[in-house]
Amino acid sequence: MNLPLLPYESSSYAASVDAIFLSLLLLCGAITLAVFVVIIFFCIRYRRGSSADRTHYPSHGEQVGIEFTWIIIPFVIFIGLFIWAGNVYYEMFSPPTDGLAIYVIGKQWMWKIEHPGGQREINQLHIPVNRNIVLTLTSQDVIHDFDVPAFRIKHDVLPGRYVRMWFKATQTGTYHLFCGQYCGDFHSRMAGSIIVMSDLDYAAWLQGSGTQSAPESLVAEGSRYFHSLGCSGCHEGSLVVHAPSLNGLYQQPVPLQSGQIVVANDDYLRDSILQPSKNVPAGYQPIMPSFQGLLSEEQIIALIAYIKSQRNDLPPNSRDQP
Amino acid sequence: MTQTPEMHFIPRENYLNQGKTLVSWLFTHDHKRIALLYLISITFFFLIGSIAAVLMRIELTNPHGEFFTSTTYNKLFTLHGVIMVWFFLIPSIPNVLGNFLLPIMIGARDMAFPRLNLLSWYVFMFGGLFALASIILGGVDTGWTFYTPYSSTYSNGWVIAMAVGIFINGFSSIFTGLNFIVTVHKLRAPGMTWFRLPLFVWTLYSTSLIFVLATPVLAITLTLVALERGFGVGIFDPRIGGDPLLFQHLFWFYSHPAVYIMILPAMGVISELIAAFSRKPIFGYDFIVYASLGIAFLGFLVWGHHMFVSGQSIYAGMIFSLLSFFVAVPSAIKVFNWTATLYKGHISFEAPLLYALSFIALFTIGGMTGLMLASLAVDVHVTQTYFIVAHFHYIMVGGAVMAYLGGIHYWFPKISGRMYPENLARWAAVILFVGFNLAFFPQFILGYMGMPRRYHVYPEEFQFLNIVSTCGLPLLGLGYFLPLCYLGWSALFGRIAGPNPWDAPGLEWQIPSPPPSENFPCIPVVTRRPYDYGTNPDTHEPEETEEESHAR
Amino acid sequence: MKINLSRYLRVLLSLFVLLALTTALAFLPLGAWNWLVELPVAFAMAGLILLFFMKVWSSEPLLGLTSAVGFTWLCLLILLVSLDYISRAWPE
Amino acid sequence: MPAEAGAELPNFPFKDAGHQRESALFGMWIFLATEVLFFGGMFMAYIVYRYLHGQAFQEAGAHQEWYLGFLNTAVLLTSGFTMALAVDFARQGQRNWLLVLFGVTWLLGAAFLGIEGYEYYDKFVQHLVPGTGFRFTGSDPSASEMFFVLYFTMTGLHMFHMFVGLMLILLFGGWSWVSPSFLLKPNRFEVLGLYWAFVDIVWVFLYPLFYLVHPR
Repeated sequence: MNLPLLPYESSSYAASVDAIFLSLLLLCGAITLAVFVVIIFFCIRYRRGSSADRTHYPSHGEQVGIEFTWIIIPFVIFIGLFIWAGNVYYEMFSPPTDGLAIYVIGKQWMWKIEHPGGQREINQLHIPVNRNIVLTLTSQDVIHDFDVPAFRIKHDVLPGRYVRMWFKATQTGTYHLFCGQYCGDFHSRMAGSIIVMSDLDYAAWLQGSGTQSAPESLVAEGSRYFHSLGCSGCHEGSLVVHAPSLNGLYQQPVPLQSGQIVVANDDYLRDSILQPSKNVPAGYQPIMPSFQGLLSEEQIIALIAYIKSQRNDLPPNSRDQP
Repeated sequence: MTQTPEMHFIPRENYLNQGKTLVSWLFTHDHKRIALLYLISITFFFLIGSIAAVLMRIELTNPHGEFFTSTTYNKLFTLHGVIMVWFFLIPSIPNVLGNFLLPIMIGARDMAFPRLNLLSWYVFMFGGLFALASIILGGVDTGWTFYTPYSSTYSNGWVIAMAVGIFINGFSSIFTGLNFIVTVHKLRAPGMTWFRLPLFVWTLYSTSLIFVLATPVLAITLTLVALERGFGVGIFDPRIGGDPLLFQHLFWFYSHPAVYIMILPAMGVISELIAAFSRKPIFGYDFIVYASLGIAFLGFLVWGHHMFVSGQSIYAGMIFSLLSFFVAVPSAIKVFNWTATLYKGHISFEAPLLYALSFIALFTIGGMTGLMLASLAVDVHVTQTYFIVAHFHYIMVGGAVMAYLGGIHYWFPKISGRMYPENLARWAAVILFVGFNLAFFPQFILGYMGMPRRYHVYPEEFQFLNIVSTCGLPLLGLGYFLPLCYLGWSALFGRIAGPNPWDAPGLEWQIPSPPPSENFPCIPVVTRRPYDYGTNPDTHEPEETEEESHAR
Repeated sequence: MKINLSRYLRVLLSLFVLLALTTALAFLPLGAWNWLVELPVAFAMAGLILLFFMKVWSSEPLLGLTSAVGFTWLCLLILLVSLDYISRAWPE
Repeated sequence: MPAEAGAELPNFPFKDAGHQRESALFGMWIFLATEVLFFGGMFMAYIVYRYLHGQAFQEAGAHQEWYLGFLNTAVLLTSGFTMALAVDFARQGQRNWLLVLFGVTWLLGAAFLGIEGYEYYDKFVQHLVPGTGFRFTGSDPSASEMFFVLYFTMTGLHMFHMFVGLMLILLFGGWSWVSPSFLLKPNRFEVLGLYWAFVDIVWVFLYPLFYLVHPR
């Protein structure tokens, strides 16, 4: 039975979180200890009937002075800690652009995880060590929370909206994955594990992750839906229908009919699929049919992965294959 | 401390024997009797909440959760949360000690609206009826926070019945707060200026401001959740563009000020106890007054620190974190001022002071961990874990309940006219302090190691600390059971206390105990400072003379 | 306390004028921003009712202060919650 | 109830009638502050969703008959006027004028509920009541449904407050008609006047938010 006081420090910012916590612990511990010692000392020295000297009580002016000193000094120190903690928080909550994109869907009492290569996992996440991992999470029903104590990170997963979070594992090993936001009967059974592997093991895992042949990649699956659901009919240069080309659309500013400029992030793509006439691009008519209720979360994610893969530098012919 | 033990006697005509029949108690207008009605009802609810806590702690001794199913465990922690927050902690000090003492401390005969005061108790019991019905019929498994969309669409517990119960209970808080504010503004005795009010009255006034300004937002939030559950479609429904975060904003806009409702009156009691048992005026009276009002105001600006990881924008998170550091300043002022009050005092270690000292110790630890939670990066790691559970239990159980017991012991002679057994009370305080620390300190470590809260099943490595935490429970139980016994016993057979057993200068100690129904034969004229324990014989320092207090 | 009917009538008349004003302003082609025009008028109407129909004008200042506190706390709530919603769209 | 010592004083626990009147009004104003925050929660929801779904709210607002709202606001303002007068007459003890003005106020309030009821029926006919029967063609039908959820919740709660006000007018009017001694305690009339004027103020804010979003 080991009693580790600190969980593993195995993500890039885990060390700084622990450093902030320890410095807070020291500062708060010092103040608490000071208060305890002073109280015990006063209680013993000035107990009733003791012959301690009780003259020269600080006048009203001195009291105000004392009051300000023991408030301003700790306050300034704590503001310093606030700024430090704020910086680390900003770093923890702004995902890098070059990370390995993994999609996570929280569902009542399980985590469904999809890798770009098409591998699907339940409550398990295999990731390579020392690489930025960017998770795009959503929930199918209630609020869940992707909580990895060893990485010192957690983020609530909201229904109807994409949430992004990132980490870079620095040590290989298996770490706990919990659901941090109460979500119903088996909230406590929604736990899983994050398996951090060296690059070799990760590549091997990618290949032989299952008995069947290499699984169909997410982008391939997305293009299959893109064509089977009829999206390609309009969005790939049809003469009859005037529809915006999705070529290199991701993260580009899109001028809307209402005059706003919106960045085409994940949320925009999802809204355009489910409620197309909500953000109609300038110069187009709201004629696209809504797919609300027709697509599962997995299909939407696959379609978005396909749209994101439509970059200008791709040779045109590679886009046309069925 | 006590004068020469001349014979004291229970006054023939006092509020207790004014009317013996049940009707005289159930339809009383006397604020003192309503306080006792509240005392009995919240003790009943405290027992229910404690049973749930004991069952949960037993359940958590093994990691695979063999005693109850997950659903039962979820219903238990919801019951514990709802009953303890709304039916014990919020009414405990304001409605029991506040109802009893506020009119007496400001020299009034009764509350401004006596009938509204009685209505507040009936509304409290009516709300309690709904809550108990919801528990007996099948319980609620949403947690005391009722987060949507789980509470509005996916939960299958009796959420509407519980929401109606808390909604009605909210009116009890509003009526009490309204009564306190009007009484303090309009019924102060001549000479009782704002800066001669005892600090307990100041904290009750600040708490009433929060009662009146925060409880309505909870009422509307729970109404909207109940409507959404009833009609199937509502304001927080993500399927029609609703935002679950809006519920969290509205809920925490009430719930953070609510935790200040629970702790502010406790601070008032502690200011009284520390001043009384070191027999000298409180250090920095003005600062503590402005600190109480500061807590009441700043408490409304910081609720976002409950939502750092909930999808709230990181810029809003930073602003709420900065404001949370500001709200810690008034609490720090109070703790430092209490410590300074002990300086050069005549400290005697009766039971109330032991409760007050353990309050200061536990509240300081709770407050300091609060500062750790206010800093963003640490909160991301420890929110929704047992670190949070330990933090708020240190403030609520270590702070509010400890001060409540201290206050009950200190004013027990005034309420019942008899003294409690001194040594037994001191032992109860010590047992409570030790049992509390044994039960809740391990949870800080569990929290930082990452054990999530509201978990029925957890990994094995957390088991040892959970067992240690459960071991603290018997001591905690004993610490609460002892006062129940000896206070009940000494209310009937205790030594007769006389009007002023602590020789304290407060207005409440100038009238016989138990006091007559109309409190004062004639309304007193107040001339002295609030904590004027007589000129300090040892120091020849000119303490603040009358003129200075008039000038203020 | 003599009943000054004329004051009440003048207040009622100005309320009707403000009502017509706010309705007319609504027809301006402001689209999503027409609340910016209508809210001040609504506050003016509420202020008139508050001061004269509810007699805050002629009663002790404590009553006016209480109503002001009520509205201020609502503005605190609106200010801080809208702060979150507005800053959500800012780039990380 | 047992007559405790001192309770039979006319203004126990106050010094005199003026002191009691001030306290009663102060207490009512505190209660109105809680009502401001009670409605405030919903106004907050309205502001957030109008910010998030501006376009859908514009389309949903087009389906509102603004002239009915205009009429309703005019009716309510007049009832505020008659109530303010009625309260002044009550303070002076002139029972006849009080009963007349209470009657007029009551009729205006009932007219308001009538018009509002007609609007609800009209929405029901147009399939605009949120839930399963909701039919709406627009850029974002689900967000437009949120407009109507807000509409029914806020105006519904306002109608409930109007209903309570009407019952109180009926009660106080009837009581003072039956026993003239009822007028010896005029504070309750002033409190009712404050409550009624507050319900007016809530409607003054509801009118532009729901009827003037996109009038046509």
